[in-house]
Amino acid sequence: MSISDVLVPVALFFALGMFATLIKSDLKLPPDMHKMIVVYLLSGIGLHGGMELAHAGIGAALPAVLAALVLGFGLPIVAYVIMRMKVDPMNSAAIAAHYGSVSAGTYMTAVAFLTGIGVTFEAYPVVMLAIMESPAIIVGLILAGYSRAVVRKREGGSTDDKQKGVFKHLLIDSFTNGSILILFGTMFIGAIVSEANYDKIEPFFGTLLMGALCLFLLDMGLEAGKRMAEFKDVGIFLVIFGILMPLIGAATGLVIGHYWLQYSIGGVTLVTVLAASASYIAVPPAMRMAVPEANPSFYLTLSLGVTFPFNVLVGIPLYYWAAQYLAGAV
Amino acid sequence: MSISDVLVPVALFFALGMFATLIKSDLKLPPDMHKMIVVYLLSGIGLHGGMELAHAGIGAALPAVLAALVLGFGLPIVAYVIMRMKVDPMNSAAIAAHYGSVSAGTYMTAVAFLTGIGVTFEAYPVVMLAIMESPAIIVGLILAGYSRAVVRKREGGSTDDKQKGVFKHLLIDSFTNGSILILFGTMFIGAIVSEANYDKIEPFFGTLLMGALCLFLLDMGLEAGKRMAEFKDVGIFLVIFGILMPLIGAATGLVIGHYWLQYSIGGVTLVTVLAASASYIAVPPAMRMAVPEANPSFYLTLSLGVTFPFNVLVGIPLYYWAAQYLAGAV
Amino acid sequence: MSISDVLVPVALFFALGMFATLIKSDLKLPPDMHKMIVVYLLSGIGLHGGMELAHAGIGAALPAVLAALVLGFGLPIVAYVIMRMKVDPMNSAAIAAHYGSVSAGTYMTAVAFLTGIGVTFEAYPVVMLAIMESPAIIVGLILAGYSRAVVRKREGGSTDDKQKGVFKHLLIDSFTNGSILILFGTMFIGAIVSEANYDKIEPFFGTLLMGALCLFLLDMGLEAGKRMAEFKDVGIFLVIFGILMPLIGAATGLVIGHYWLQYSIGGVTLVTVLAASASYIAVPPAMRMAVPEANPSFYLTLSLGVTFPFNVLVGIPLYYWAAQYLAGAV
Amino acid sequence: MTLQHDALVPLKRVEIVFDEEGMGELENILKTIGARGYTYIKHAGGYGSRGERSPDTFGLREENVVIILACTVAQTEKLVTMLSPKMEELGGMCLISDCYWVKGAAESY
Amino acid sequence: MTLQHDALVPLKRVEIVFDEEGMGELENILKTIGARGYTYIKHAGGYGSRGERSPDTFGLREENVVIILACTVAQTEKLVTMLSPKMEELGGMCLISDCYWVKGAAESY
Amino acid sequence: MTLQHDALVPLKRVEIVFDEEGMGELENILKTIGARGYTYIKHAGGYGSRGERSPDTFGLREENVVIILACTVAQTEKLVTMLSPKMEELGGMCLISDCYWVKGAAESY
Ligand SMILES: Nc1ncnc2c1ncn2[C@@H]1O[C@H](COP(=O)(O)O)[C@@H](O)[C@H]1O
Ligand SMILES: Nc1ncnc2c1ncn2[C@@H]1O[C@H](COP(=O)(O)O)[C@@H](O)[C@H]1O
Ligand SMILES: Nc1ncnc2c1ncn2[C@@H]1O[C@H](COP(=O)(O)O)[C@@H](O)[C@H]1O
Ligand code: NA
Ligand code: NA
Ligand code: NA
Repeated sequence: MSISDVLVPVALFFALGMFATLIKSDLKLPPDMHKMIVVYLLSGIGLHGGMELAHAGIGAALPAVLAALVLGFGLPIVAYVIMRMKVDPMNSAAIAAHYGSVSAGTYMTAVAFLTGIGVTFEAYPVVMLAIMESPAIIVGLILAGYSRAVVRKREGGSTDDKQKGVFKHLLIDSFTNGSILILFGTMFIGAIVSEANYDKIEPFFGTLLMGALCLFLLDMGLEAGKRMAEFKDVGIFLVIFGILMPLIGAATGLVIGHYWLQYSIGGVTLVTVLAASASYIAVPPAMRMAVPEANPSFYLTLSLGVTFPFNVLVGIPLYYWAAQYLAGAV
Repeated sequence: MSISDVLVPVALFFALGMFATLIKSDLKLPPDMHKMIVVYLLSGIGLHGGMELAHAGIGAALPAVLAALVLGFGLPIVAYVIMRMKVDPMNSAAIAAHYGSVSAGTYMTAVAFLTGIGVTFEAYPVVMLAIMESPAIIVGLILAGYSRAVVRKREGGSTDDKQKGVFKHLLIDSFTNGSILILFGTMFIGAIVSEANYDKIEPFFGTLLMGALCLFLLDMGLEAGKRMAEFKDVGIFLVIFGILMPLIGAATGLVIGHYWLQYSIGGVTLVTVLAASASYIAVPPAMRMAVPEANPSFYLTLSLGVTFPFNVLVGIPLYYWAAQYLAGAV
Repeated sequence: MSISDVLVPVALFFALGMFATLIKSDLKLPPDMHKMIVVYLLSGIGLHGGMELAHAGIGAALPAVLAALVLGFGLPIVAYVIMRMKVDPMNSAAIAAHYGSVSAGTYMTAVAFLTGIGVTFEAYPVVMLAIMESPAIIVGLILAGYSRAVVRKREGGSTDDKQKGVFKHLLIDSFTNGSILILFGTMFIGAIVSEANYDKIEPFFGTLLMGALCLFLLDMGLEAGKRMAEFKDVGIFLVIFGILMPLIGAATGLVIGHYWLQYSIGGVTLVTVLAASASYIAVPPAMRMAVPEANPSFYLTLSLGVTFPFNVLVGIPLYYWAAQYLAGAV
Repeated sequence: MTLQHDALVPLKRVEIVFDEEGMGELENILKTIGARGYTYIKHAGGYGSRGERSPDTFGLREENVVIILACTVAQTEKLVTMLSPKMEELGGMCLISDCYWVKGAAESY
Repeated sequence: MTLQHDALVPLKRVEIVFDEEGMGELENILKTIGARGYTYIKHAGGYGSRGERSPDTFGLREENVVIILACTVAQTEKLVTMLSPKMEELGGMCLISDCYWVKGAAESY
Repeated sequence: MTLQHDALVPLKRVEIVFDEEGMGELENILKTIGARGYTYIKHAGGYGSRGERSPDTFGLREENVVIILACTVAQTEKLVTMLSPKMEELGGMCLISDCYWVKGAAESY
């Protein structure tokens, strides 16, 4: 694996976006372009994952589902405990929820990386990707409710009916959420259409995906760059957390992928990436609504400005190397 | 033709969109995305149709043009007569106009269906698609003018100069309308460029079309689902009409396609789809302006919420079966 | 080269757009669509150019860089001198700046033209494209400053500190400008990624480019058509200038491309197109800020409504013919 | 006001800024008080007791909607009564000022 | 008004809501009455005598534009006279209120 | 005003139209004068001393932003003092009128 192999175009486009904000360029992509590419990318991953799942047998996906739930419920609790060493309860709860969830952009960059160097992987991690959005939101809600009760007891306040409404609302939301729906829906479509029909749409959803991913990461680079400008506001502890936490997640993911799920090197890399990545799509608005006391600048800067760039530029090759190491291949 | 063949991805994407509104998902595609895909799809159909026409000889398209005019002028009158059994004149006129016109989305879904099961078709139906938008608007205007005169006479009012201005304005509009212009313009371009040049743009306008159509139908599913929520407002008569009228149109289309135009099974299916489909692009704003007395909720719900889903999910396979039957193939 | 070869689809799409405004069609493409296609096209040109440069050796690009600077600094001065025969100093300065710069849309249409008729070309003109945006803005600033000083001296005013701030601001802008950044950034990416990785994104950025260019030119045709409606406001002298100046630029470009750079026929054609084209992306907003005294309607109408259509419909084939002539091929 | 009064109807101008998500509830209130006309502008941003709200923030969905309506004093009173508790819950802002409705258009107030 | 009056110019604030399609005609009227400045916001929605008008309705093109201008009483009078019949034909709304123009910017009223 | 005054707080309504590029500077001014709330609408167009400014003009980036804020007389005075020179430099417009703030929402003025 030479250096030029690591220089996957998608990572370079991401770096270009960060560079643009660094030199204060006026480069700006239309917000709708971002939304459109997201719909397209999620559909592409879903369709492809669904087709592969149909081949592999959906029953065999059960361990992946269990692993996704373990990671999705477990990681936020770990994150919360670490956070609480320095940070107030509400911000801790909001930030923790992000780390149980996943980043489809990071996942796809990892897929691009693996495909670029010719490594194959199982169909199951994409199921985990679809599943892991929801549990993290639920744990976030529980942690916030718990923190709020503690705070309130200390202050001698009463229980809050309004919060229960929000809880229910967000619980439903976490299952009807647009991106989850597209992922599951297109997985289903990919699983049931005939091969001939699949081939008709493959050029659009498959062949083009890597190229479109480049423009997506250019945009993500611009957003990450903007958030990096806020490093001094979030403080050194949080920035360190934003690099430490993906490493903790990655270690957990490696263990689960290699020992429990027993996937190939490619598959273990993807499970690791899922565990290491933090959400920046579904979780932030959910936390904004559920934990209005928390500062959105904190969790957005951590997720977008620290963890995402770290995973895209450093984490993915590192996790791949670790997966190789576990498999005895390096 | 197995069940999995019928499960064309485009129809499934449409169903996914409807499902999303059903479960009240927050899934929302940018409005500009819809506009962009429409421009792209119309260009793609136009270019391909134009190229095929140039091969087939444009002179041979004359019967198709005549048939398009017969359908475009005839069907709204049939629709108006049925409507008037229960509905006031102005709403009848506005709704009727929609059924003389066509839905490019339905047409393309039918093309996707036929291509998916390997059925070929003539180049002429695309000419009919381009032509049928205008006559329906004209008939709609005439019916509305007629109804208005009747109402006014009854009330003893005078003729209305303002209405004449609107009439002229919409008449011009129906020929300079953006979608008609793109269809005709790209048909022209497809007909005159060299094959080598056509091949340069084919990957974009041809190979990708089916995939892009999926996202288009996902969006249409969301809109159709929203309109379905208004079923109770439009009433049972109108909902039944929204399924009956495409069947009447289809019967007419079958007869014209098979006996008059003598097309292949694929070609007859497309003519049938044109006759059975209702406009939701050019006609609604035209009727909004020409017949302000009519309730837009009625015609939009009928066209988008009843007839479009019916055609996409039930009609197309049904019309194909009928075309086969007429040709003695089943 | 038959007539059907000249009828490149991109030029026809441009003509279709102009025709649409001519007949007052309501055809309108979403503004974001334009921005998205521009980002995509610039990335596509950049990546491809970068990859070719890496093959050809970046050192050999030096003469192209020099030639770009000569054209970028020289042409606006020529344009200014001609302008001043009839036009006031500030409008002259603003207009002149546009003609030192380049139009990526014209450049790509020329690439489409050459590819369509099977003519190859060097990798260097794309470097010139990336470079020529900045010098013209700088010269425009200098000419405006000079004109302003002259005007002020005549009126007995004092030097203006505010203008210096604008100058510095725009100088920085001209290097951090979004489109220049994308061009240079993707050239860099194209130059360093491995071939295997490049092949993953080629279908998106390469194979589709000609088709996407069609939609881009459809949009440009609409904008050009709108500007043409203002011919009577800008006056006959300016309209003539808008055709004369590209011819002067083209002559310079031919000489530089053929005698100095000694490129192939395709390469000379592209250098000629660069010299003949006028900016409508980076320069107009820069001049709006730097020379608020000038009338934007003048320079936009000239650049978009006269020079762009002239180059796309007449200039490119003409310059190609001239390049052939110089090479002794006709 | 030195304008001819016979072409003008004195009314209240109410200007509300609300979460875009609460727009549905607000429209219900407007229907309840019998408002026969209102205008809204979406994708607005702002700053208030809950901090910044920008339609452009990546990752959050925080948009305001500005609603303007001309209505009678009686309607305004009902509106204020119904809106106050809603604003306590959902945040937002409501301003009232005097205005004149120019006759000509259909009387949708 | 306890603000220092020497920095302020009393004017009329006119607020018009119109069909986006009628914007061209409206701009002509504004030019005729000699308005030297106005501001507009497109893609507005609303409700009025012609029912709902939403920029987001799929299949229809129903957008309002909100126009705000500060002008003198004389200009306002001319505007009212010219606008009333137009509104009778095309619908819409026009409100007038008092305002003060803050000196500083070029006097574009 | 025949509305019950105990639900209303008299304030000034300030309406500013500015270059979208100058929005950052304006927000700084608003923070300096201690404004605790404001609302803005981007992508506005207009006409003024510098001619037309349209968010839709191809090739130029000319957008206005409309800022609305309710604030106290004291804040308004400070704002006028700070804004006047800025407007002299960058253009734009600022109108002031009277309004009432409806109690209920958090007091972000
Ligand atoms: N004093 C004010 N003037 C203008 N707009 C305000 C004011 N206070 C609040 N707002 C608007 O109301 C929205 C919600 O306010 P809040 O609920 O206090 O955060 C803000 O985002 C602003 O758009
Ligand atoms: N009372 C009102 N207050 C605010 N806006 C109104 C009012 N009446 C009408 N409008 C606006 O004017 C537009 C056209 O009104 P109309 O022509 O009556 O349907 C509506 O869509 C609203 O945006
Ligand atoms: N009298 C006015 N009424 C409303 N808006 C105005 C007025 N004058 C100027 N404006 C707005 O302020 C912007 C800048 O004005 P100016 O700096 O004079 O070109 C214009 O584009 C308009 O949007
Ligand atoms: Na994670
Ligand atoms: Na039909
Ligand atoms: Na040039």
